[in-house]
Amino acid sequence: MDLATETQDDLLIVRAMEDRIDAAGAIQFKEQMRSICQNPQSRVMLDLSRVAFLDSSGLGAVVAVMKLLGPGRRLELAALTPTVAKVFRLTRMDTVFTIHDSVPNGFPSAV
Amino acid sequence: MDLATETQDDLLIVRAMEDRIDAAGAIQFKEQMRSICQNPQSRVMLDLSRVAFLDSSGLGAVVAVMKLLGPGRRLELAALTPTVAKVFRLTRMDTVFTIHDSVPNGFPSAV
Amino acid sequence: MAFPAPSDTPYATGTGAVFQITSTPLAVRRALREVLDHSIMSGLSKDARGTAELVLAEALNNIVEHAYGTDDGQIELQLHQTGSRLSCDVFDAGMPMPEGELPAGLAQIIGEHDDLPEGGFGWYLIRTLTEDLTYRRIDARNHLSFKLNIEQ
Amino acid sequence: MAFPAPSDTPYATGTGAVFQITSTPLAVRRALREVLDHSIMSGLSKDARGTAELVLAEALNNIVEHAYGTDDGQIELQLHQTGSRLSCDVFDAGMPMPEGELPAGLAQIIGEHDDLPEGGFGWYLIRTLTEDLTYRRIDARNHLSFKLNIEQ
Ligand SMILES: Nc1ncnc2c1ncn2[C@@H]1O[C@H](COP(=O)(O)OP(=O)(O)O)[C@@H](O)[C@H]1O
Ligand SMILES: Nc1ncnc2c1ncn2[C@@H]1O[C@H](COP(=O)(O)OP(=O)(O)O)[C@@H](O)[C@H]1O
Repeated sequence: MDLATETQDDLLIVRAMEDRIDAAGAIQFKEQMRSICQNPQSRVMLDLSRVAFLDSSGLGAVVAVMKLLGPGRRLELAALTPTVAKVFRLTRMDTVFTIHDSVPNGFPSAV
Repeated sequence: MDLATETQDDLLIVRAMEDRIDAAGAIQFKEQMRSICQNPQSRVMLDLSRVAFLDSSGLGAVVAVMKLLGPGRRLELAALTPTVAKVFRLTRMDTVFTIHDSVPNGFPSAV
Repeated sequence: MAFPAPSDTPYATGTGAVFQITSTPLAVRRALREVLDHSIMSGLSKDARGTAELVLAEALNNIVEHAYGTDDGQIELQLHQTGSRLSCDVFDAGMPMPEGELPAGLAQIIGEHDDLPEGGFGWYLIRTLTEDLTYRRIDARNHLSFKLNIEQ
Repeated sequence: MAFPAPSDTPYATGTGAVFQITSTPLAVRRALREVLDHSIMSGLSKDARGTAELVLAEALNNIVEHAYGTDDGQIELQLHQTGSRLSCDVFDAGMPMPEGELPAGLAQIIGEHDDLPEGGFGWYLIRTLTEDLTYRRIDARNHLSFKLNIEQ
Protein backbone atom coordinates (compact mmCIF):
# COMPACT_ATOMS: atom_id res chain seq x y z
CA MET A 1 0.00 0.00 0.00
CA ASP A 2 1.56 3.26 -1.16
CA LEU A 3 0.71 6.29 0.97
CA ALA A 4 1.82 9.89 0.30
CA THR A 5 1.79 12.47 3.07
CA GLU A 6 1.78 16.25 3.30
CA THR A 7 1.47 18.54 6.29
CA GLN A 8 -0.36 21.86 6.41
CA ASP A 9 0.27 23.40 9.86
CA ASP A 10 -1.77 21.25 12.22
CA LEU A 11 -3.18 19.08 9.43
CA LEU A 12 -1.64 15.82 8.21
CA ILE A 13 -2.94 14.80 4.79
CA VAL A 14 -2.42 11.18 3.76
CA ARG A 15 -3.23 10.15 0.21
CA ALA A 16 -3.80 6.48 -0.58
CA MET A 17 -1.99 5.91 -3.87
CA GLU A 18 -3.47 2.48 -4.67
CA ASP A 19 -6.78 2.07 -6.43
CA ARG A 20 -8.23 -0.27 -3.79
CA ILE A 21 -8.35 -0.90 -0.04
CA ASP A 22 -9.61 -4.46 0.12
CA ALA A 23 -9.31 -7.67 2.14
CA ALA A 24 -5.89 -8.34 0.60
CA GLY A 25 -4.50 -4.94 1.58
CA ALA A 26 -6.44 -3.86 4.66
CA ILE A 27 -3.94 -5.00 7.32
CA GLN A 28 -0.98 -3.46 5.55
CA PHE A 29 -2.91 -0.20 5.11
CA LYS A 30 -3.71 -0.12 8.80
CA GLU A 31 -0.10 -0.79 9.83
CA GLN A 32 1.28 1.91 7.57
CA MET A 33 -1.29 4.38 8.80
CA ARG A 34 -0.29 3.49 12.34
CA SER A 35 3.29 4.57 11.79
CA ILE A 36 2.33 7.66 9.77
CA CYS A 37 0.01 8.73 12.57
CA GLN A 38 3.00 8.97 14.93
CA ASN A 39 3.21 12.45 13.41
CA PRO A 40 2.02 15.02 15.93
CA GLN A 41 -0.64 16.83 13.86
CA SER A 42 -4.00 16.83 15.61
CA ARG A 43 -6.03 16.55 12.40
CA VAL A 44 -5.48 13.64 10.06
CA MET A 45 -7.18 13.69 6.67
CA LEU A 46 -7.24 10.62 4.42
CA ASP A 47 -7.44 11.53 0.73
CA LEU A 48 -9.31 8.71 -1.02
CA SER A 49 -9.48 10.32 -4.47
CA ARG A 50 -7.46 7.52 -6.08
CA VAL A 51 -9.30 4.68 -4.33
CA ALA A 52 -11.96 3.35 -6.70
CA PHE A 53 -12.87 0.37 -4.51
CA LEU A 54 -13.13 -0.34 -0.80
CA ASP A 55 -14.78 -3.45 0.66
CA SER A 56 -15.94 -4.16 4.22
CA SER A 57 -12.39 -5.13 5.26
CA GLY A 58 -11.15 -1.80 3.93
CA LEU A 59 -13.94 -0.03 5.80
CA GLY A 60 -12.97 -1.89 8.97
CA ALA A 61 -9.35 -0.78 8.50
CA VAL A 62 -10.37 2.87 8.13
CA VAL A 63 -12.40 2.60 11.34
CA ALA A 64 -9.43 0.94 13.07
CA VAL A 65 -7.20 3.85 12.04
CA MET A 66 -9.73 6.30 13.48
CA LYS A 67 -9.56 4.41 16.76
CA LEU A 68 -5.79 4.21 17.00
CA LEU A 69 -5.63 7.99 16.67
CA GLY A 70 -7.02 8.04 20.21
CA PRO A 71 -9.80 10.14 21.63
CA GLY A 72 -8.10 13.52 21.14
CA ARG A 73 -7.65 13.25 17.36
CA ARG A 74 -10.13 12.48 14.62
CA LEU A 75 -9.74 10.95 11.21
CA GLU A 76 -11.28 13.00 8.41
CA LEU A 77 -11.93 11.68 4.91
CA ALA A 78 -11.76 13.52 1.60
CA ALA A 79 -12.63 13.02 -2.07
CA LEU A 80 -14.54 9.74 -1.95
CA THR A 81 -15.16 8.09 -5.31
CA PRO A 82 -18.74 6.88 -5.98
CA THR A 83 -18.40 3.22 -4.98
CA VAL A 84 -16.41 4.09 -1.86
CA ALA A 85 -19.00 6.71 -0.88
CA LYS A 86 -21.70 4.07 -1.34
CA VAL A 87 -20.06 1.71 1.16
CA PHE A 88 -19.90 4.48 3.78
CA ARG A 89 -23.51 5.48 3.08
CA LEU A 90 -25.00 1.98 3.16
CA THR A 91 -23.26 1.09 6.42
CA ARG A 92 -24.13 4.51 7.91
CA MET A 93 -20.45 5.04 8.68
CA ASP A 94 -20.76 8.34 6.82
CA THR A 95 -22.28 9.62 10.07
CA VAL A 96 -19.09 8.82 11.99
CA PHE A 97 -16.47 10.59 9.88
CA THR A 98 -16.16 14.18 8.78
CA ILE A 99 -16.18 13.81 5.00
CA HIS A 100 -14.85 16.55 2.72
CA ASP A 101 -15.58 16.81 -1.00
CA SER A 102 -11.92 17.51 -1.69
CA VAL A 103 -8.63 18.06 0.10
CA PRO A 104 -7.71 21.65 0.97
CA ASN A 105 -5.67 23.64 -1.57
CA GLY A 106 -2.03 22.84 -1.79
CA PHE A 107 -2.05 19.10 -2.22
CA PRO A 108 -1.27 18.28 -5.85
CA SER A 109 -4.33 17.08 -7.71
CA ALA A 110 -4.96 13.33 -7.84
CA VAL A 111 -5.85 13.27 -11.51
CA MET B 1 -55.41 0.64 23.45
CA ASP B 2 -55.85 0.05 27.15
CA LEU B 3 -53.13 1.50 29.37
CA ALA B 4 -52.87 1.13 33.17
CA THR B 5 -50.78 3.51 35.21
CA GLU B 6 -49.17 3.52 38.65
CA THR B 7 -46.84 6.01 40.28
CA GLN B 8 -43.95 5.21 42.61
CA ASP B 9 -42.52 8.53 43.85
CA ASP B 10 -40.76 9.99 40.83
CA LEU B 11 -41.55 6.99 38.61
CA LEU B 12 -44.58 6.66 36.36
CA ILE B 13 -45.24 3.06 35.31
CA VAL B 14 -47.49 2.52 32.30
CA ARG B 15 -48.62 -0.98 31.47
CA ALA B 16 -49.88 -1.74 27.96
CA MET B 17 -52.89 -4.01 28.52
CA GLU B 18 -53.33 -5.14 24.89
CA ASP B 19 -51.40 -8.05 23.45
CA ARG B 20 -50.13 -6.09 20.45
CA ILE B 21 -48.84 -2.68 19.40
CA ASP B 22 -49.13 -2.82 15.63
CA ALA B 23 -49.87 -0.70 12.58
CA ALA B 24 -53.58 -0.70 13.46
CA GLY B 25 -53.01 0.58 17.00
CA ALA B 26 -49.78 2.57 16.89
CA ILE B 27 -51.27 6.04 16.50
CA GLN B 28 -53.82 5.52 19.28
CA PHE B 29 -51.08 4.18 21.55
CA LYS B 30 -48.97 7.24 20.90
CA GLU B 31 -51.84 9.66 21.56
CA GLN B 32 -52.80 7.99 24.83
CA MET B 33 -49.19 7.95 25.96
CA ARG B 34 -49.00 11.64 25.11
CA SER B 35 -51.76 12.50 27.55
CA ILE B 36 -50.54 10.12 30.25
CA CYS B 37 -47.09 11.68 30.03
CA GLN B 38 -48.56 15.04 31.10
CA ASN B 39 -47.96 13.56 34.56
CA PRO B 40 -44.95 15.23 36.16
CA GLN B 41 -42.83 12.20 37.05
CA SER B 42 -39.34 12.44 35.56
CA ARG B 43 -39.02 8.71 34.88
CA VAL B 44 -41.55 6.94 32.68
CA MET B 45 -41.41 3.15 32.46
CA LEU B 46 -43.45 1.25 29.88
CA ASP B 47 -44.35 -2.26 31.05
CA LEU B 48 -44.58 -4.46 27.95
CA SER B 49 -45.14 -7.77 29.75
CA ARG B 50 -48.55 -8.28 28.14
CA VAL B 51 -47.48 -7.28 24.63
CA ALA B 52 -46.70 -10.42 22.65
CA PHE B 53 -46.29 -8.64 19.32
CA LEU B 54 -44.92 -5.30 18.15
CA ASP B 55 -44.22 -4.45 14.50
CA SER B 56 -42.17 -1.62 13.00
CA SER B 57 -45.10 0.80 13.36
CA GLY B 58 -45.32 -0.09 17.04
CA LEU B 59 -41.58 0.41 17.39
CA GLY B 60 -41.90 3.80 15.70
CA ALA B 61 -44.65 4.75 18.16
CA VAL B 62 -42.50 3.80 21.16
CA VAL B 63 -39.68 5.96 19.76
CA ALA B 64 -42.13 8.81 19.18
CA VAL B 65 -43.24 8.60 22.83
CA MET B 66 -39.61 8.77 23.94
CA LYS B 67 -39.20 11.94 21.89
CA LEU B 68 -42.33 13.67 23.14
CA LEU B 69 -41.11 13.24 26.71
CA GLY B 70 -38.57 15.91 25.81
CA PRO B 71 -34.84 16.00 26.52
CA GLY B 72 -35.10 16.02 30.35
CA ARG B 73 -37.06 12.77 30.68
CA ARG B 74 -36.35 9.33 29.31
CA LEU B 75 -38.62 6.44 28.44
CA GLU B 76 -37.61 3.15 30.05
CA LEU B 77 -38.94 -0.23 28.98
CA ALA B 78 -39.62 -3.29 31.11
CA ALA B 79 -40.52 -6.97 30.73
CA LEU B 80 -40.19 -7.45 26.98
CA THR B 81 -41.63 -10.70 25.62
CA PRO B 82 -39.39 -12.67 23.20
CA THR B 83 -40.73 -11.42 19.86
CA VAL B 84 -40.83 -7.81 21.06
CA ALA B 85 -37.27 -8.09 22.37
CA LYS B 86 -36.25 -9.45 18.97
CA VAL B 87 -37.60 -6.37 17.15
CA PHE B 88 -35.62 -4.06 19.45
CA ARG B 89 -32.48 -6.20 19.06
CA LEU B 90 -32.61 -6.54 15.26
CA THR B 91 -33.14 -2.81 14.74
CA ARG B 92 -30.49 -1.99 17.38
CA MET B 93 -33.02 0.18 19.20
CA ASP B 94 -32.17 -1.84 22.31
CA THR B 95 -29.15 0.46 22.51
CA VAL B 96 -31.38 3.53 22.79
CA PHE B 97 -33.67 2.56 25.67
CA THR B 98 -32.93 1.50 29.20
CA ILE B 99 -34.52 -1.95 29.27
CA HIS B 100 -35.42 -3.66 32.56
CA ASP B 101 -36.13 -7.38 32.94
CA SER B 102 -39.17 -6.59 35.06
CA VAL B 103 -41.00 -3.66 36.64
CA PRO B 104 -40.01 -2.69 40.19
CA ASN B 105 -41.87 -4.31 43.10
CA GLY B 106 -45.29 -3.00 43.78
CA PHE B 107 -46.96 -3.20 40.43
CA PRO B 108 -49.35 -6.15 40.40
CA SER B 109 -47.99 -9.03 38.35
CA ALA B 110 -49.00 -9.20 34.69
CA VAL B 111 -49.68 -12.91 34.71
CA MET C 1 -59.06 -9.90 -8.89
CA ALA C 2 -57.20 -12.48 -10.90
CA PHE C 3 -54.10 -13.34 -8.97
CA PRO C 4 -52.48 -16.58 -10.10
CA ALA C 5 -54.28 -19.46 -8.42
CA PRO C 6 -52.17 -21.28 -5.86
CA SER C 7 -52.30 -24.33 -8.08
CA ASP C 8 -50.28 -22.36 -10.64
CA THR C 9 -47.37 -22.06 -8.27
CA PRO C 10 -44.59 -24.54 -8.89
CA TYR C 11 -44.79 -26.58 -5.71
CA ALA C 12 -45.02 -30.34 -6.05
CA THR C 13 -45.41 -31.37 -2.41
CA GLY C 14 -46.19 -30.00 1.04
CA THR C 15 -49.18 -28.12 2.40
CA GLY C 16 -50.59 -24.76 1.37
CA ALA C 17 -53.04 -22.06 2.37
CA VAL C 18 -54.43 -18.91 0.73
CA PHE C 19 -55.74 -15.77 2.42
CA GLN C 20 -57.64 -12.81 0.93
CA ILE C 21 -57.04 -9.57 2.80
CA THR C 22 -58.62 -6.14 2.43
CA SER C 23 -56.11 -3.32 2.40
CA THR C 24 -56.60 -1.85 5.89
CA PRO C 25 -54.49 -2.14 9.05
CA LEU C 26 -57.34 -3.82 10.93
CA ALA C 27 -57.90 -6.40 8.19
CA VAL C 28 -54.17 -7.16 8.26
CA ARG C 29 -54.32 -7.65 12.02
CA ARG C 30 -57.28 -10.03 11.65
CA ALA C 31 -55.61 -11.90 8.79
CA LEU C 32 -52.44 -12.40 10.84
CA ARG C 33 -54.49 -13.97 13.62
CA GLU C 34 -56.09 -16.30 11.07
CA VAL C 35 -52.70 -17.17 9.56
CA LEU C 36 -51.12 -17.86 12.93
CA ASP C 37 -54.06 -20.07 13.89
CA HIS C 38 -53.95 -22.03 10.64
CA SER C 39 -52.75 -25.64 10.68
CA ILE C 40 -49.86 -24.73 8.34
CA MET C 41 -48.26 -22.85 11.27
CA SER C 42 -48.91 -25.50 13.90
CA GLY C 43 -45.50 -27.19 13.61
CA LEU C 44 -43.53 -23.97 14.12
CA SER C 45 -41.61 -23.13 17.29
CA LYS C 46 -42.68 -20.06 19.25
CA ASP C 47 -39.69 -18.17 17.92
CA ALA C 48 -40.42 -19.10 14.29
CA ARG C 49 -44.06 -18.09 14.75
CA GLY C 50 -43.03 -14.70 16.09
CA THR C 51 -40.64 -14.17 13.17
CA ALA C 52 -43.30 -15.23 10.64
CA GLU C 53 -45.86 -12.86 12.14
CA LEU C 54 -43.38 -10.00 12.12
CA VAL C 55 -42.25 -10.48 8.50
CA LEU C 56 -45.81 -10.96 7.23
CA ALA C 57 -46.98 -7.89 9.17
CA GLU C 58 -44.23 -5.77 7.60
CA ALA C 59 -44.93 -7.03 4.08
CA LEU C 60 -48.71 -6.62 4.36
CA ASN C 61 -48.64 -3.26 6.12
CA ASN C 62 -46.24 -1.89 3.49
CA ILE C 63 -48.81 -2.77 0.85
CA VAL C 64 -51.61 -1.12 2.84
CA GLU C 65 -49.55 2.00 3.41
CA HIS C 66 -47.48 2.39 0.24
CA ALA C 67 -48.90 0.28 -2.59
CA TYR C 68 -52.58 1.14 -2.00
CA GLY C 69 -52.24 4.20 0.26
CA THR C 70 -55.70 5.75 0.58
CA ASP C 71 -57.12 3.51 -2.17
CA ASP C 72 -59.14 0.42 -1.43
CA GLY C 73 -57.46 -2.75 -2.50
CA GLN C 74 -57.16 -6.45 -2.19
CA ILE C 75 -54.16 -8.51 -1.09
CA GLU C 76 -53.67 -12.22 -1.57
CA LEU C 77 -51.28 -14.16 0.63
CA GLN C 78 -50.27 -17.68 -0.38
CA LEU C 79 -48.36 -19.85 2.06
CA HIS C 80 -46.72 -23.13 1.22
CA GLN C 81 -44.63 -25.32 3.42
CA THR C 82 -41.97 -27.64 2.03
CA GLY C 83 -39.52 -29.23 4.46
CA SER C 84 -37.85 -26.61 6.59
CA ARG C 85 -39.08 -23.64 4.55
CA LEU C 86 -42.33 -21.66 4.58
CA SER C 87 -42.76 -20.01 1.18
CA CYS C 88 -44.76 -16.78 1.23
CA ASP C 89 -46.18 -15.17 -1.92
CA VAL C 90 -47.95 -11.84 -1.61
CA PHE C 91 -49.91 -10.29 -4.50
CA ASP C 92 -51.47 -6.85 -4.81
CA ALA C 93 -52.69 -4.57 -7.57
CA GLY C 94 -51.42 -1.31 -6.09
CA MET C 95 -48.61 1.06 -7.07
CA PRO C 96 -45.30 -0.50 -8.07
CA MET C 97 -42.28 -0.30 -5.79
CA PRO C 98 -40.16 2.85 -6.15
CA GLU C 99 -37.90 2.38 -9.20
CA GLY C 100 -39.50 -1.00 -9.77
CA GLU C 101 -37.25 -2.80 -7.33
CA LEU C 102 -37.02 -3.97 -3.72
CA PRO C 103 -36.29 -1.12 -1.29
CA ALA C 104 -32.74 -1.39 0.05
CA GLY C 105 -33.87 -1.60 3.66
CA LEU C 106 -30.93 0.36 5.04
CA ALA C 107 -30.14 0.29 8.71
CA GLN C 108 -31.57 3.40 10.33
CA ILE C 109 -29.23 6.04 11.66
CA ILE C 110 -29.63 5.96 15.41
CA GLY C 111 -28.99 9.59 16.27
CA GLU C 112 -29.46 11.52 19.46
CA HIS C 113 -32.88 11.88 21.12
CA ASP C 114 -34.60 14.22 18.63
CA ASP C 115 -33.07 12.48 15.62
CA LEU C 116 -34.17 8.97 16.54
CA PRO C 117 -35.88 7.19 13.61
CA GLU C 118 -39.64 6.58 13.88
CA GLY C 119 -39.96 4.60 10.66
CA GLY C 120 -38.12 2.97 7.82
CA PHE C 121 -37.48 -0.29 9.67
CA GLY C 122 -39.82 -2.42 7.54
CA TRP C 123 -37.65 -3.49 4.65
CA TYR C 124 -34.57 -3.86 6.84
CA LEU C 125 -36.50 -6.39 8.95
CA ILE C 126 -37.82 -8.22 5.87
CA ARG C 127 -34.34 -8.48 4.30
CA THR C 128 -32.78 -9.58 7.58
CA LEU C 129 -35.29 -12.33 8.33
CA THR C 130 -36.00 -13.88 4.91
CA GLU C 131 -34.38 -15.95 2.19
CA ASP C 132 -35.06 -15.94 -1.57
CA LEU C 133 -36.59 -12.48 -1.42
CA THR C 134 -37.92 -11.54 -4.87
CA TYR C 135 -40.08 -8.73 -6.23
CA ARG C 136 -41.71 -8.78 -9.65
CA ARG C 137 -44.15 -6.40 -11.27
CA ILE C 138 -46.27 -8.43 -13.72
CA ASP C 139 -49.50 -7.38 -15.45
CA ALA C 140 -49.95 -4.30 -13.24
CA ARG C 141 -49.62 -6.44 -10.14
CA ASN C 142 -46.94 -6.67 -7.46
CA HIS C 143 -45.67 -10.10 -6.53
CA LEU C 144 -43.46 -10.30 -3.48
CA SER C 145 -42.02 -13.68 -2.66
CA PHE C 146 -39.81 -14.91 0.18
CA LYS C 147 -39.05 -17.94 2.31
CA LEU C 148 -38.79 -18.31 6.05
CA ASN C 149 -36.57 -20.89 7.70
CA ILE C 150 -38.91 -22.68 10.09
CA GLU C 151 -36.56 -25.43 11.23
CA GLN C 152 -35.33 -25.21 14.83
CA MET D 1 -13.59 -30.48 -7.43
CA ALA D 2 -16.95 -31.44 -8.84
CA PHE D 3 -19.14 -28.39 -8.62
CA PRO D 4 -22.19 -28.63 -10.84
CA ALA D 5 -21.18 -27.70 -14.36
CA PRO D 6 -22.65 -24.43 -15.56
CA SER D 7 -24.60 -26.37 -18.17
CA ASP D 8 -26.49 -28.01 -15.30
CA THR D 9 -27.86 -24.68 -14.14
CA PRO D 10 -31.41 -24.03 -15.23
CA TYR D 11 -30.84 -21.06 -17.52
CA ALA D 12 -32.28 -21.26 -21.00
CA THR D 13 -30.99 -18.01 -22.49
CA GLY D 14 -28.52 -15.21 -21.93
CA THR D 15 -24.74 -15.24 -21.53
CA GLY D 16 -22.65 -16.92 -18.87
CA ALA D 17 -19.14 -17.13 -17.47
CA VAL D 18 -17.36 -19.35 -14.95
CA PHE D 19 -14.36 -18.48 -12.78
CA GLN D 20 -12.18 -20.77 -10.64
CA ILE D 21 -10.66 -18.99 -7.66
CA THR D 22 -8.12 -20.14 -5.08
CA SER D 23 -9.09 -19.33 -1.53
CA THR D 24 -6.74 -16.40 -0.78
CA PRO D 25 -7.42 -12.65 -0.59
CA LEU D 26 -4.98 -11.96 -3.44
CA ALA D 27 -6.61 -14.56 -5.68
CA VAL D 28 -9.99 -12.97 -4.96
CA ARG D 29 -8.60 -9.56 -5.89
CA ARG D 30 -7.23 -10.95 -9.17
CA ALA D 31 -10.47 -12.80 -9.90
CA LEU D 32 -12.52 -9.64 -9.37
CA ARG D 33 -10.37 -7.82 -11.92
CA GLU D 34 -10.95 -10.67 -14.37
CA VAL D 35 -14.69 -10.67 -13.69
CA LEU D 36 -15.00 -6.90 -14.10
CA ASP D 37 -13.04 -7.08 -17.38
CA HIS D 38 -15.18 -9.92 -18.76
CA SER D 39 -17.60 -9.20 -21.59
CA ILE D 40 -20.54 -10.23 -19.36
CA MET D 41 -20.00 -7.02 -17.37
CA SER D 42 -19.53 -4.73 -20.35
CA GLY D 43 -23.13 -3.55 -20.54
CA LEU D 44 -23.31 -2.46 -16.88
CA SER D 45 -23.33 1.15 -15.75
CA LYS D 46 -20.46 2.38 -13.59
CA ASP D 47 -22.70 2.22 -10.55
CA ALA D 48 -23.88 -1.34 -11.26
CA ARG D 49 -20.26 -2.43 -11.82
CA GLY D 50 -19.27 -0.97 -8.45
CA THR D 51 -22.14 -2.72 -6.70
CA ALA D 52 -21.34 -6.03 -8.41
CA GLU D 53 -17.68 -5.80 -7.42
CA LEU D 54 -18.63 -5.00 -3.83
CA VAL D 55 -21.14 -7.84 -3.41
CA LEU D 56 -18.85 -10.38 -5.09
CA ALA D 57 -15.91 -9.24 -2.96
CA GLU D 58 -17.96 -9.70 0.22
CA ALA D 59 -19.25 -13.13 -0.78
CA LEU D 60 -15.82 -14.41 -1.92
CA ASN D 61 -13.85 -12.95 1.00
CA ASN D 62 -16.31 -14.47 3.47
CA ILE D 63 -15.54 -17.88 1.97
CA VAL D 64 -11.79 -17.26 2.16
CA GLU D 65 -12.05 -16.08 5.76
CA HIS D 66 -14.82 -18.18 7.27
CA ALA D 67 -15.58 -21.23 5.10
CA TYR D 68 -11.95 -22.20 4.41
CA GLY D 69 -10.12 -20.17 7.08
CA THR D 70 -6.53 -21.34 7.14
CA ASP D 71 -7.27 -24.31 4.86
CA ASP D 72 -6.55 -24.27 1.15
CA GLY D 73 -9.63 -24.38 -0.96
CA GLN D 74 -11.22 -23.77 -4.29
CA ILE D 75 -14.13 -21.47 -5.13
CA GLU D 76 -16.21 -21.51 -8.27
CA LEU D 77 -18.13 -18.44 -9.38
CA GLN D 78 -20.77 -18.78 -12.07
CA LEU D 79 -22.27 -15.66 -13.60
CA HIS D 80 -25.26 -15.61 -15.88
CA GLN D 81 -27.04 -12.63 -17.34
CA THR D 82 -30.70 -12.72 -18.28
CA GLY D 83 -32.43 -9.46 -19.05
CA SER D 84 -31.97 -6.97 -16.25
CA ARG D 85 -30.53 -9.48 -13.77
CA LEU D 86 -27.04 -10.86 -13.22
CA SER D 87 -27.32 -14.23 -11.49
CA CYS D 88 -24.36 -15.15 -9.32
CA ASP D 89 -23.75 -18.69 -8.03
CA VAL D 90 -20.83 -19.29 -5.72
CA PHE D 91 -19.69 -22.81 -4.74
CA ASP D 92 -17.14 -23.88 -2.16
CA ALA D 93 -16.27 -27.04 -0.24
CA GLY D 94 -15.46 -25.35 3.08
CA MET D 95 -17.23 -25.26 6.43
CA PRO D 96 -20.99 -24.77 6.40
CA MET D 97 -22.56 -21.49 7.51
CA PRO D 98 -23.20 -21.15 11.24
CA GLU D 99 -26.43 -23.03 12.03
CA GLY D 100 -26.68 -24.00 8.37
CA GLU D 101 -28.33 -20.77 7.33
CA LEU D 102 -27.63 -17.31 5.94
CA PRO D 103 -26.15 -14.95 8.55
CA ALA D 104 -28.68 -12.27 9.53
CA GLY D 105 -26.44 -9.41 8.49
CA LEU D 106 -27.58 -7.10 11.26
CA ALA D 107 -26.85 -3.41 11.10
CA GLN D 108 -23.79 -2.66 13.21
CA ILE D 109 -24.17 -0.66 16.37
CA ILE D 110 -22.43 2.63 15.74
CA GLY D 111 -21.18 3.45 19.21
CA GLU D 112 -18.78 6.09 20.42
CA HIS D 113 -15.15 6.21 19.24
CA ASP D 114 -13.75 3.14 21.00
CA ASP D 115 -16.88 1.10 20.33
CA LEU D 116 -17.02 1.67 16.59
CA PRO D 117 -17.43 -1.58 14.65
CA GLU D 118 -14.43 -2.81 12.60
CA GLY D 119 -16.20 -5.78 11.04
CA GLY D 120 -19.47 -7.56 10.57
CA PHE D 121 -20.61 -5.43 7.62
CA GLY D 122 -20.30 -8.18 5.02
CA TRP D 123 -23.69 -9.90 5.20
CA TYR D 124 -25.52 -6.65 5.79
CA LEU D 125 -24.12 -5.35 2.49
CA ILE D 126 -24.94 -8.60 0.66
CA ARG D 127 -28.53 -8.63 1.96
CA THR D 128 -29.02 -4.95 1.17
CA LEU D 129 -27.74 -5.12 -2.40
CA THR D 130 -29.08 -8.44 -3.70
CA GLU D 131 -32.29 -10.20 -4.66
CA ASP D 132 -33.17 -13.91 -4.51
CA LEU D 133 -30.46 -14.57 -1.93
CA THR D 134 -30.29 -18.31 -1.20
CA TYR D 135 -27.91 -20.57 0.68
CA ARG D 136 -27.90 -24.34 0.39
CA ARG D 137 -25.53 -26.93 1.81
CA ILE D 138 -25.52 -29.91 -0.57
CA ASP D 139 -23.07 -32.85 -0.67
CA ALA D 140 -20.63 -31.15 1.72
CA ARG D 141 -20.57 -28.07 -0.46
CA ASN D 142 -21.86 -24.54 0.07
CA HIS D 143 -23.93 -22.98 -2.69
CA LEU D 144 -24.67 -19.30 -2.37
CA SER D 145 -26.90 -17.79 -4.99
CA PHE D 146 -28.15 -14.25 -5.58
CA LYS D 147 -29.15 -11.83 -8.30
CA LEU D 148 -28.08 -8.27 -8.96
CA ASN D 149 -30.33 -5.75 -10.65
CA ILE D 150 -28.19 -4.38 -13.47
CA GLU D 151 -30.83 -2.27 -15.19
CA GLN D 152 -30.37 1.49 -14.83
N1 LIG E 1 -45.33 -2.37 -0.93
C1 LIG E 1 -44.80 -1.20 -1.30
N2 LIG E 1 -45.21 -0.60 -2.42
C2 LIG E 1 -44.67 0.57 -2.79
N3 LIG E 1 -43.70 1.22 -2.11
C3 LIG E 1 -43.24 0.68 -0.99
C4 LIG E 1 -43.76 -0.55 -0.52
N4 LIG E 1 -43.12 -0.86 0.60
C5 LIG E 1 -42.24 0.12 0.83
N5 LIG E 1 -42.30 1.07 -0.10
C6 LIG E 1 -41.43 2.28 -0.13
O1 LIG E 1 -40.21 1.93 0.57
C7 LIG E 1 -39.99 2.82 1.67
C8 LIG E 1 -39.37 2.06 2.86
O2 LIG E 1 -40.30 1.19 3.43
P1 LIG E 1 -40.12 0.66 4.93
O3 LIG E 1 -38.72 0.18 5.12
O4 LIG E 1 -41.21 -0.33 5.20
O5 LIG E 1 -40.32 1.92 5.85
P2 LIG E 1 -41.60 2.81 6.14
O6 LIG E 1 -42.79 2.05 5.64
O7 LIG E 1 -41.58 2.98 7.63
O8 LIG E 1 -41.34 4.08 5.38
C9 LIG E 1 -41.34 3.42 1.98
O9 LIG E 1 -41.22 4.67 2.59
C10 LIG E 1 -41.99 3.47 0.59
O10 LIG E 1 -41.57 4.62 -0.11
N1 LIG F 1 -18.99 -18.17 3.89
C1 LIG F 1 -19.12 -18.36 5.22
N2 LIG F 1 -18.98 -19.60 5.74
C2 LIG F 1 -19.11 -19.77 7.07
N3 LIG F 1 -19.39 -18.78 7.96
C3 LIG F 1 -19.54 -17.55 7.52
C4 LIG F 1 -19.42 -17.28 6.13
N4 LIG F 1 -19.64 -15.98 5.96
C5 LIG F 1 -19.88 -15.46 7.16
N5 LIG F 1 -19.82 -16.39 8.13
C6 LIG F 1 -20.07 -16.12 9.56
O1 LIG F 1 -20.96 -14.98 9.64
C7 LIG F 1 -20.37 -13.92 10.41
C8 LIG F 1 -20.74 -12.56 9.83
O2 LIG F 1 -20.10 -12.34 8.60
P1 LIG F 1 -19.87 -10.87 8.01
O3 LIG F 1 -21.15 -10.11 8.08
O4 LIG F 1 -19.27 -10.99 6.66
O5 LIG F 1 -18.85 -10.17 8.99
P2 LIG F 1 -17.29 -10.47 9.27
O6 LIG F 1 -16.80 -11.35 8.16
O7 LIG F 1 -16.69 -9.10 9.26
O8 LIG F 1 -17.31 -11.13 10.62
C9 LIG F 1 -18.88 -14.21 10.41
O9 LIG F 1 -18.25 -13.68 11.53
C10 LIG F 1 -18.85 -15.75 10.36
O10 LIG F 1 -19.01 -16.28 11.66
